[in-house]
Order: sequence, then C-alpha cells, then structure tokens
Amino acid sequence: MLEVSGLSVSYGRHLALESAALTVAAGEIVVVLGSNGAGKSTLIKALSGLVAPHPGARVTLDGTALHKLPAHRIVEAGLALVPEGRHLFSTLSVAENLALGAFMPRTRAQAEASLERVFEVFPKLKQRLGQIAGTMSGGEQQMVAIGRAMMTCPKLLLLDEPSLGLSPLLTAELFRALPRIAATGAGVLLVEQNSHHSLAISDRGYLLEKGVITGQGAAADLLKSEEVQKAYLGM
Amino acid sequence: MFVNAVLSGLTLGGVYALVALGLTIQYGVSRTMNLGYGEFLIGAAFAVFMLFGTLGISPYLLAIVIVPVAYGLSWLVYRVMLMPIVRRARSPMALEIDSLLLTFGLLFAMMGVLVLFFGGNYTSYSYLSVPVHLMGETVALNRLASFIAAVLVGALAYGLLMRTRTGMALRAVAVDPVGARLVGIDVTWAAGLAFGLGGAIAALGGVLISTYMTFTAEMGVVFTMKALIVVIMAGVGHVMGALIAGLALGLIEAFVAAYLDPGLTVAVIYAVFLLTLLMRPSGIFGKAAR
Amino acid sequence: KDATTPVKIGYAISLTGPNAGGAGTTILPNYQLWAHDLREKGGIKVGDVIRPIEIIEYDDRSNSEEAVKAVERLITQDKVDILLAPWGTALNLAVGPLFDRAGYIQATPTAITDRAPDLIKRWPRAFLLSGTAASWAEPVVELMAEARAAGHIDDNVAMVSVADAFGIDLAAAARKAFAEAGFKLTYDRTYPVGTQDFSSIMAEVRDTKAFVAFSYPPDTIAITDNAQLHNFSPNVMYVGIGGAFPMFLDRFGASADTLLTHGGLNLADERVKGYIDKHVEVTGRRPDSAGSIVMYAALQAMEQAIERTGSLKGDDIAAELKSGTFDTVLGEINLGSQMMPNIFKAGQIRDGWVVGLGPADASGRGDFVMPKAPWPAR
Amino acid sequence: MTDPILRLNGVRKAFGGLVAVNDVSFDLHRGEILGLIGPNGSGKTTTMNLISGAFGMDRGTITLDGAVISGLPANRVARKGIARTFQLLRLIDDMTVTENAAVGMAFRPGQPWNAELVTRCQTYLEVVGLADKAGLEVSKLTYIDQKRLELARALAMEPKVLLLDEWLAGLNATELRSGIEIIRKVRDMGTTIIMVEHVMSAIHSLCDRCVVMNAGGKIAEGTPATVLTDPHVVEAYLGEPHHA
Amino acid sequence: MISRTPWPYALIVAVFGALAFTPLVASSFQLAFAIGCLNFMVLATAWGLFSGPTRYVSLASVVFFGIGSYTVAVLGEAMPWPAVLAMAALIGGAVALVVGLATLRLAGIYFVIFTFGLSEMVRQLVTWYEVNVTLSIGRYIFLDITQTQIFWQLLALLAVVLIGAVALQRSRLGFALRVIGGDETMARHFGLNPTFAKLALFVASSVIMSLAGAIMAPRWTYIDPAIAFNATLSFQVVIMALLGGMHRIWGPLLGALLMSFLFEALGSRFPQAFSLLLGLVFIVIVYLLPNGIVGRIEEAFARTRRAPDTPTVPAGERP
Ligand SMILES: Nc1ncnc2c1ncn2[C@@H]1O[C@H](COP(=O)(O)OP(=O)(O)OP(=O)(O)O)[C@@H](O)[C@H]1O
Ligand SMILES: Nc1ncnc2c1ncn2[C@@H]1O[C@H](COP(=O)(O)OP(=O)(O)OP(=O)(O)O)[C@@H](O)[C@H]1O
Ligand SMILES: [Mg+2]
Ligand SMILES: [Mg+2]
Repeated sequence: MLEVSGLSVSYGRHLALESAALTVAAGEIVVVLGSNGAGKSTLIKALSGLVAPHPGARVTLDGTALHKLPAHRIVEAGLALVPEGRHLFSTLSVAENLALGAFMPRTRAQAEASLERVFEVFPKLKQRLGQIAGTMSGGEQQMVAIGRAMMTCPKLLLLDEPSLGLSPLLTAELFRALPRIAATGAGVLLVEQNSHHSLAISDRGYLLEKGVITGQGAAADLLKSEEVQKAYLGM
Repeated sequence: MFVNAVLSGLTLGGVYALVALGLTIQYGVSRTMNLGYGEFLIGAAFAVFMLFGTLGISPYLLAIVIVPVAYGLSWLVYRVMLMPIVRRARSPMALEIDSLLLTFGLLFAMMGVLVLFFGGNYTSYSYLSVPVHLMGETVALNRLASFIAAVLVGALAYGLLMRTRTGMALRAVAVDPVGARLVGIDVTWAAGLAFGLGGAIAALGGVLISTYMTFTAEMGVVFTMKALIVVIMAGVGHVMGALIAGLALGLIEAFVAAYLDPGLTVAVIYAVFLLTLLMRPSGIFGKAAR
Repeated sequence: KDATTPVKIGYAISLTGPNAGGAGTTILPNYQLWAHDLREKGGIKVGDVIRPIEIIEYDDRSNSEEAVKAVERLITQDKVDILLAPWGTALNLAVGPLFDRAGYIQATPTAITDRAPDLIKRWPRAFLLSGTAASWAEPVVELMAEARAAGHIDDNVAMVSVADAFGIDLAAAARKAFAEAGFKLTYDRTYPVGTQDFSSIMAEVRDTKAFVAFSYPPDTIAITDNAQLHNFSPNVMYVGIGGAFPMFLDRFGASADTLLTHGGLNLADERVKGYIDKHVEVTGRRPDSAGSIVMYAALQAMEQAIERTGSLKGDDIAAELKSGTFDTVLGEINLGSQMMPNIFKAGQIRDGWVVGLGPADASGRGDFVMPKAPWPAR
Repeated sequence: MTDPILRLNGVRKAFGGLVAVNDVSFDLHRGEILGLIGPNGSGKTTTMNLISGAFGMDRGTITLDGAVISGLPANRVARKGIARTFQLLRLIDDMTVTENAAVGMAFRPGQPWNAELVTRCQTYLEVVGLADKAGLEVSKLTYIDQKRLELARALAMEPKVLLLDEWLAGLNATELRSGIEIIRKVRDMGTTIIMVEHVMSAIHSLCDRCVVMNAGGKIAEGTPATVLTDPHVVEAYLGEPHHA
Repeated sequence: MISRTPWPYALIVAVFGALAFTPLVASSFQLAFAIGCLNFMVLATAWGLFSGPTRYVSLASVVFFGIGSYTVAVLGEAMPWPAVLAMAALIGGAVALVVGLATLRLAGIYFVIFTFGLSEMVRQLVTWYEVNVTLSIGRYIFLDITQTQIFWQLLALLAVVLIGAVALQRSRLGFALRVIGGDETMARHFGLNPTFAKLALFVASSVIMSLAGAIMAPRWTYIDPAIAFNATLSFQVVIMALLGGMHRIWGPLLGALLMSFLFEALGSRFPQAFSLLLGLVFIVIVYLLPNGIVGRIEEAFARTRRAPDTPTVPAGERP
C-alpha cells in the first residue's frame, strides 16, 4: 500500500535521512527502530509532508504519489500522523479537537462511527469532551492526539512514539488497540522506543541508524536477532 | 441623558466592535500582525467618498462592490506579500517581527498612495445625516445604520466562526497550524481567507464610518490601534470577546462624556484597557494554555 | 549677483500628518499663488533686477524635529535666499530660533500665542501676523455682547474647547473676556483631539441660547453636524478653526449661514474679490476666509520690501517692513507692530464665505445677522 | 531514622472544579530515591509543580529541612535547594550547552560570576556524559542529549532535592540503561531524588520507595516490590502485576 | 558569556572620541542631521538593551522620552542644567519602576499593545492636567543650549549606553535576561527572579530614554503633549531596532543609522511621495534582510569562511 524509495532529507547541511526505502501493506503494522537522533521522526515527517525531501524521492499510497503534495493533501489521501509533540489545538475543547479530525469531506460521513471507535480505545476521553485540551495531563493529551488521527479515517496511520509518557496500563491498551486499527484494513507505521512492546505487536520492522536504513525483517526475527537485542532491547 | 449616552455609546461601540472583529480574525488565524489594517478602512472611506461624489450612488450600495474588492486586495496582500515571510519564518517570534516590519512598510505605502491621490486634507461628506427619534432621544440615521450593520456582520462572522466547519478550521489554524495541516486543513487557504475577511470587514467599517466622520488619508493608524486595543482587551482571536469589548468601550466613552468630563474620554478608555490587562494578562476572554 | 542667478525660495511645511489639512488650506496654496505671480512677472524684483525664482519644498511631516531639520537643510544645504514659514504655532516656534539665528524673515498668520509680544521682541524679524489668543477670543465675546444688547441672548453662554493649544488658549482668554463682559458660562468643558461624537455635549447644552466652540476642523464639522441633527439651534453660535475653510462651507452649504466662526473677509472690497478669483484660477481651489488672505498680503508686502530695498537680507527687509507701508490685497498695510493690523478675527458665514465682523476696529465690517437662522429641516 | 528532608502535609490543588492533587502527604528521606507513579492525569506533575513552587496550592504545607517552603515563589524555592527537570524539555535553543548548564549554577545564592563557574559546570556535563559537546548549540543536540542537559542544568544547582519528571521517557532499552546509571551516580553524589516515571524497570531498579497516586490522591506507599503488586495499583495503573 | 577583554570598551572610547570633533567640521545642517541620528541611536540602543534579551517589544519609548522633554519644559529655567537632567532621569526612572512592576508579567502582543495604550494615556493625562490645572497647554523652552552642546551630550550618552550595554552583556544580569527571554517559567525554577531582572533593565533603559528626551527638548522652543508624547516615535524606535537586528548590541545602532539616512534621503528628494517610497523601500529591505542588518553581516562573514562547495537543500515546509 505505502511504497517509499529514495527519500532523503537535510536540515541545512546536515543530512538526517539518506535514501530511505520501505513499504507498508494494508492491515500491516510496521515498526521503525532506531536510537535517538537516528532520523525516525524525520522519516515520518517527510512522509506526511511536514519537511521537504530532496528531489528524487518517491512516496506512493495505493498508487497516489504523495511526495509532491502539501501536508493537508497527504492527509486527504489517507495518511494520518500522530506527531512528536502532539500539536493539539490546545485552547479548543477535546470535543472540538476530535471533530476537527473529521474535518475533510471524505471523513465527515463517518464521524460518528469514528468517534465511537476512539472511545472504545480511550474511554476516558468520553468524560473529558468539554475540557480544554491544553490543560490535560501529558498522557491524556497523547490520547487526544491519537484519537484525532483516528478521526481522519486513515488508510495508513503514522505514530511517532505514541507511548511516550503513557502509563503502563495505557501503553498496554494502546498496543492492544493498534492491531484492532490494523484489523480494519489500515496500515500502521510506528516509531517506538518501547521496542519490546512494539516488536511484539508488529508484523515487520526496519532498523534506522544515522539516517540510513540498516536492516529489516519480520518482527519475530528481529526480536531474536542478537544485533537488535544489543542495540535496542538492552540485553 | 442616560438614553442619549446609551445610544451614542452603542453606535460608537458598534463600529469599534466591527473593526476589531476584522483584526482579531486576521491576526488570530494568520498570526501575522497587520499594521496596514486601518489603511483598508480609510481606503474604503475614500473610495466611497469619490464614488458617492461622482456617481451619487448610496454608500451602502457601494459597499456591495467595495467590500469584495477589499477582500480580494487583502487576500492578495497575504498571498503575495506575506507568504514569502511566512515561508521563511523559522519561529513564531521571527514571523511576528517580520510581519510587523513588512506591514509597517505596507502601512506607509498605502498611506502614501492615498496622500498622493487625495492629499493630506480633511475629507467629509454628508449622507443620511438625518435625525431619528428613539426613546425620546435623537440619533443620526447614518450612525444607527452603521450600528445595525456592525451588529449584523458581527453576528454573521461569529456564526461563521463558531458554527460552521470553515469557522472551526479557521480557529484550529489559529491555535496550531501544524496540527491543522495534520487534519487536512490547508493552512495557506485558511490564512488567506482570514486575511481577506479581515480586510473586507475593515473596508465595511470604512464605508460606514465615512458617512458620519471627517477623515484624512493618514488616519488609518488610529483605527488600527483602536482595533488592536479592543482585540487585546478581549483576548487575541476571541471573536465574541472583541464584539463585547468594542461595545463596552463605546459605552464607557459615551458615559464618561455624559457624566464625568468629555476631556477624560480617551484617558478613561486607555485606563480601562490598562486595568483590564493588569487584572487579566491575556485579555478578558483570553485563555492561557498550559 | 546678476539677473540670471535665481532667487531660491524655500519652505518646509506639513504635507502630511495632522497639520496637513490646515497647511494645505491656508498656507500652501498661497505660497503656490505667490510663486505663480512671480513667475508670471519673470521673477522677483530685487531692486532693479528681475531675478528668476526657484522653489524648494520639504515636508516637515507635522513634526517639530523634522521641521527643525528641514529648515536647517534649507538654510545650510540649499542656502535659500527667502525662507517661508511653516504652518501652526508649534512648528513656527520650533523653527523660530533657526530663522532668527540665520537672519531670515519669518512671516506667518498661523502662530497664535499669548507670548507673541515677547517673541517678536526676541526675534526682531518674526512677523506673527495673527497676534495673541486674546485678540481672537475677544471679538467673539464682543459679538455675544452685541447679541445680548439686541435681546437675542441672555447672560448665559455654553463653551466647549478642544484640548489642544488653540482651544485651550482661546478658551482661557474667552473665559476672562466673558467674565469682564458680565457673561456666565453655564457649560465649560474641553474634549480630546479626535472627538467626533458630540451628542452627549449637545444634550447638556440643549437649552442654551449662546454656544461657543473653540474647535479644530474635524470637530468643527462634527459639532455643526451634531447640532443640526439634534436640532440644537441657539440664537448665536460660534465654531472654531475650519468654519472658514471651503471644505466646511461646501459641506454644509446654505445650512451654515449666519453661523459665527473665525476670520472673515470684507467681500465688498474689490481687491479681496480679485484675490479670491486669482486664487481659484491659479490653485483651482477657493481660499479660506481667514488666514489665506493674510498670508498672501504678507507675501506681497515682503515682495515690495525686497524690491524697495534691493536686498535679500532679512535685516534690510524687516526694517523696511516695519517702517514702510505696502499696497496689498488687504489694503494699505504697515507691519510696524510685527503683527497684521486691521484683520478680521471673527465673522459670520454668509453664502459660502465668512463676512468679517470683529474686532470692531477692523475696517469694512459686514452686517451681523441675528438671531442665527434656524437649521433647515432634515 | 533522621528527619525527612522534604515533607508534604495535606497538600491540595484544584483547577476549577477538577481536583488535581487531593490531600496528599508523604515524606522524603535524606539520600533516597522516591518514585512518584500513577496513571496519566493522576496529579504527579502537579505535585512536582507544587513542590517546586510553580504555582500556589490551595491547602496544606510543604517543608524542606523543617522550614516551610509552600507559598514561596519558584525562584525562592529553587534558592533553598530544590532543582527540577521538566516533562516537556525547557532548554534555551539559541544558547550553547555550557550556557544552558550555567543557568543552573549562576543564580544560586553567593555564587561568584567568574570563569570558575564555567569549569564547575563542566564537571556536571561530565556526569551526564555531555562534556565533549559543551560548545554546541542546543538545537544541534539529539533528544537524549537534550534530556541529559536538562539534568546537568539541574545538577549545577547542587540541590538538596532533585525532582525528575519523566526524565527517562522516550529512551530505548539501551539508552535507558545508561540513563539509570546516571541517576544512580547522582544519588551517590548525595542528592535526594523524587522521580516521576512510567518506566517500571527503572522504578524497580532505582527507587527505594514509591508513592502511588490516582485521581489526585495517594493510594499506596512502600517499596517498589510491595506497591507494584498492590491490587489497587495494579488495577488503576499497571493492568497486570509487575514483579521485581 | 563571561569575558574580560577590554577592547570593545577601548573601541567605543576611541570612536566616540573621534566623533566628538564633528561639530568643528560639520555644517549646521549636518550637525542637525547628526543630532537626529544620534537621538535615534540612543533610543534604539536603549530599547534594545531591554527588549533584545527579554524579547519584550515595548511601545512606551515615547513615554520616557516625553517625560524627559516635559521635565525640561517645566524645570528648565528653574534649575541648573545638570540638575534638570538628573530630575529627568529620576522621574523617568520612577515612572518606569511603577510601570514595570505593573506590566512585566504581560506576554507577547499583550505587552506591546499595553505599552502603546500607556503612552496614549500618559499623553491624555498630561493634556488633562495642563488643561484643568495649569489652564494652558504648551510650554516654552528658552534655554541657551547650542546645537553643539546637544550633540556632545547625546554623543556622551550614547557612549555611556554602549559601554553599559557591553558591560551588561558580560554580567550575570545580562545572562539572566537572556535566560528570561528564552524561557521565563524555566528561569524561575533556577532561582532567578525575573521580575527583578526585567525591572532593573526596564528602568535603566527608560532612564536613558528620558535623558535623550531632556537633551533634545531645547531644540524645539515649544512643546505640548502632542509633540512630547507622539506615538510615532515609539514605532520608529522599534522598527529601527528590529531592522538592525535586536540580538546584538550593534543592531539597533545600525538600524537607527540606516533609517535616519533613508528618512533623510527620501524626505529631501521626494517630499511629496515620502510615505509611498518609504513604504516600498522598507518592504524591499525586509525581504532582503531576514535577520536584520546585523544578521546579514554575520551571514556574509560566515559565508566567506565556509567552504564554497557544500551543497545545501533548505528544509523548509512544503507550500
Ligand atoms: N528542525 C531541525 N533542524 C536541524 N536539525 C534537526 C531538526 N530536526 C531534527 N534534526 C536532526 O536530525 C537528526 C534526526 O532527527 P530525528 O528527530 O528524525 O530523530 P529521531 O530518530 O526521531 O530521534 P528521537 O528518538 O530523539 O525522536 C538529529 O540529529 C536531529 O538533531
Ligand atoms: N492548568 C490546569 N488547568 C486545568 N486542569 C489542569 C491543569 N494542570 C493540570 N490539570 C489537570 O490536573 C490533572 C493532573 O495533571 P498532571 O499533569 O499532574 O498529571 P500527571 O500525573 O503528571 O499525568 P501524566 O502522567 O500524564 O503526565 C489532569 O487531569 C489535568 O488535566
Ligand atoms: Mg523522534
Ligand atoms: Mg506529568
């Protein structure tokens, strides 16, 4: 479904991502592992159009070329991002934040159903609909951010460290929710530090080091790989 | 005297509210401070003055042409002039400074054009300056009409922002442009729209004001600053707040003139503004995010 | 210097800023008119030689510091031969020391200050043609007294003034004169510059038969408009600066008739009529009914003084201006007092002009029509 | 046991109708690491904010070494010896690493303003492993290095009590290990620590005691081993029991 | 951050020592221009002193400038000149203290507009006082102070301001202000009292502005509230400082210099179209100088040092 090739990004003179290539199939959960500063967020931002890649990059989602589109058109094409730092509408209410997730014409019709799905994953949000998003705790805000992305009815959901700051209970819930999301036919591309957990629910994984994809494989194989264990699993 | 003060306060405040409304939409959404805002107002006033003088068409009818033109011009200002600095801005602070500097230039350029065309003289014409008797008091029809128009447009804009999808999108952009893009909102479109709307409202204000006020080509700044006072007092981006604060300032001005001393009107307005901010540093309705 | 070296005439005036309206009405057209006159004659006559003229114009942007700089520039960079005055009390006083130090004539009808008698002693080449604030307020009071004598008003007068130098100084002088004349001020308030809604004030003065406003042009318009709207039509009503401006007279047309205001002309005088026609012909606009003609008369006097003395030196010209008499649009004048004698400071609007009524010693006074005609119905 | 270094007594804070911290009391003993854990939104950050004086509380008292510090503004609390890191990093982007670290040291009472200050900051950069990046601008640092710098800056205050708010969040397992090492080192230097953390392995290996919060109130207190098996805690926070 | 090299001080003293001879060679117009220029340089630098590190954009410059001018108008003939200056500084400082205490917790645009409102209110109040208490508006200043003396006073003031600015930048207070400008909440948690630091600087900067107003006042003979408290001045100062670049001491200085020349060039050549041209030129400048003049200069330096062949691709956002 998602096909990426030759994706490079620079910040000024610093090459943060070099010729990345990867694929995600429908209904598949794919995790990108990498140490801090490896370029994971950069990869994800480039896919969503928040940073401009070098010419020569190719990103397609179900055949639609995304690499030339501005960010809002990429969302429209079905690629949603839960970004690092969340970018919630902090002075609007939780309800409005979620409603804005269903802003695009394509998603409006399903807004009700999407909302139900969000409440299934994060029941707490249902009681907090009136709260101003900016006053919520870190973890609560993360829920709103994921919920909002779910509201855009994505074909592919990109998550940048979604479990950051979530309690173990919620982290577990989140990791249970992701397969459910994938089960609806959406692809999930995940960047996580919580490698144990994420590899456990993923189908495949990529390893990113210093801006370069250095390895890939089935999640189960990666879990067993010595190299991965040493670098990411702390074993 | 009380009724008189209320009437004069409302008619005055109605226009403050309207003009502030345009600016709060513009600034709130696009986050670019437009120091040239008042020039749109004065520009429209001169346009009416000229067209009314030559063609004799009612200013209110002229508004039907002038307001859309102002929308277009204002939209163009955003797309052509401001977009480059929006693109290059590395931080909100940098954008704030750049837009301040750039629209400072715009202010002078627009004022310069008006001065070249119309000179520095006072300009004034008379339209609908007829008395209307309301509750035993007299108001000018042109002021009353302006008040009504201000209320209507204010309500319309409020409805647009609070009740429609487009409005919600505008508010979302005002809060977090990156977040807005992530839910599929075209931020450039939204900012351009808001900028255009602001310019259109300013122009409408200019049309209305020109029917009863003496103006000069250089008075734009006065309106920009008055509008800013209202916007800030209400809290940036707070539409209803701007309307309320605008009306309140008008009423205060009228009551001070009637019961205290006309010499203190402006001083009291600013005193009220300053005290408000001291008590509520983000404006009356402003919410501080965590 | 021979007949081909041009005489440089320079001035810095408010082309922009809050003063632009006044400067563009009263002073600038007369500078242009005078320059036009001179060019028609082939230049300015310095003694026996006619020398061409060159005009240098700057904008002081209604700002004292800019005015100081621009005048310094005219003096030391452009080295003008004749320096013309800016508009308004503040700017004329700001550049006064420069004119004085560099030895130029400073002739202006737009500086009205009670310090005028001191200032002309301090600056012997300054001609503050309009004199003191009191000399503008007193004729207004005289007219009120006349109306009282005729039984149109009683001892009660309502007065408002704009909170700026002109309004305050005139109000202060008027307060004194009113008291001396046995009047009582039933309402006496100032309002800030920029005020354009006077309905509260109208509501308060509603029952007064005599109303005086020492106002600036935008407020003069607003006060008149508000008075008409609220049908506040006192038997005698005076409005301040702007009442004599064509802009005002055009806007209100016949409805402003019999209103009192500043300045005034002797329209019966052929020279005045001639001046008006020429002003319209050359600048495309009517002159105001107050300072315009005074400014122009002063320019004429200066021109004649230059011709007579054959010198462009300020000292020579000033000496001649003070001792000689000059034939101007205001008649035969002498500027020995460094002020313009015989000019109207209060008058009554009639058919789009202001007919001069006071002070009493000015010649060619028109009729004082009392009471004020009621406002036409709207 | 000696007197506690920090004592919270009946502390309460409400935002509008929402009671974020409700009648919380606990002691912090000299030299220990106390874990403050609980579900999202249970009031941990708010508690830290109350200790550090970020905002005033509605009720209760906080004492440091027996002296009341509640009610003092943040800057006074800091000068009494409480340092903190922030859950969302708060570094100054256009300053260098050294300058950021110096922020911690420069405004302590009686601290001279001289070259020695820079040298001493350097030692704390060494503790967190940033010594070789001293001259870089903060915006050029990776996330983990920025976290390290947050800590170095707090250490430069040479505080009696250090508050760490999710300082270990976002690290992968390998990085986590080195992070844990650093905290241990800091404790060994004699600093008493309160840490808010969701990473259970870190809680296990570092904390002497834990306070568990839920919905603003304290629901458990004790060694990690006991609280993390407490059924209330498991239900509210962990979802499944964690064993040491 | 902490530096002890004396050469910036030496440089300032040397340059200003040389400039002190200007009145001997300049025409009176050049002197007048230089005075105007120096006035703005003092104001912009003083503004940058406070606003640069704290990022508080103040539109209250004219409040203090006007206070200085008014002090001269009221006390000029009653006291010896140095005492008048001292009074101006004192009053300006006192007002700044009150204003600062009240306002420095306002942030961003709220502070900007607050300070604007303040200047308008002060103007109205002074007007009201003159109208109702002294019963006359407008005051006369007849002091025997020559242009040359004004020039020297401003020059000395500017030198003092610059030396002070350099010293500040190296001081703990200067560092504190940068920290506050970066993140005030964080600063509090490290023992810094932002209110005190900001207040100290705000008062210092205001005192300088008051002095500038006092020194300039004898140039005009006549002042009234509209002249002394003309808000345009505040805007000019801000624009000059921003244009120069407010992250360096020299930025506002250069901005003031450039703008003074621009005003002069346009005002003398094209008095009719001054506004229009100023506006257009200004817009062009803003496009060409993204980080102010100082930013541009620093960039140019950086470029000459950098190897010429490193390719760069901007990481901007997509349209
Ligand atoms: N806006 C930026 N400007 C300059 N450099 C940047 C920018 N954003 C990231 N970088 C640099 O690019 C590299 C990759 O950053 P990125 O954020 O993609 O890493 P990451 O893998 O997501 O790390 P983390 O786990 O810390 O989130 C890092 O060296 C970082 O310092
Ligand atoms: N300024 C505020 N206004 C309103 N509510 C607030 C404010 N600050 C915090 N809250 C609320 O108080 C509660 C406690 O928040 P706090 O940040 O202390 O939680 P936390 O335990 O740190 O959570 P997390 O683990 O997610 O960071 C939350 O429900 C939050 O929404
Ligand atoms: Mg990342
Ligand atoms: Mg927290």
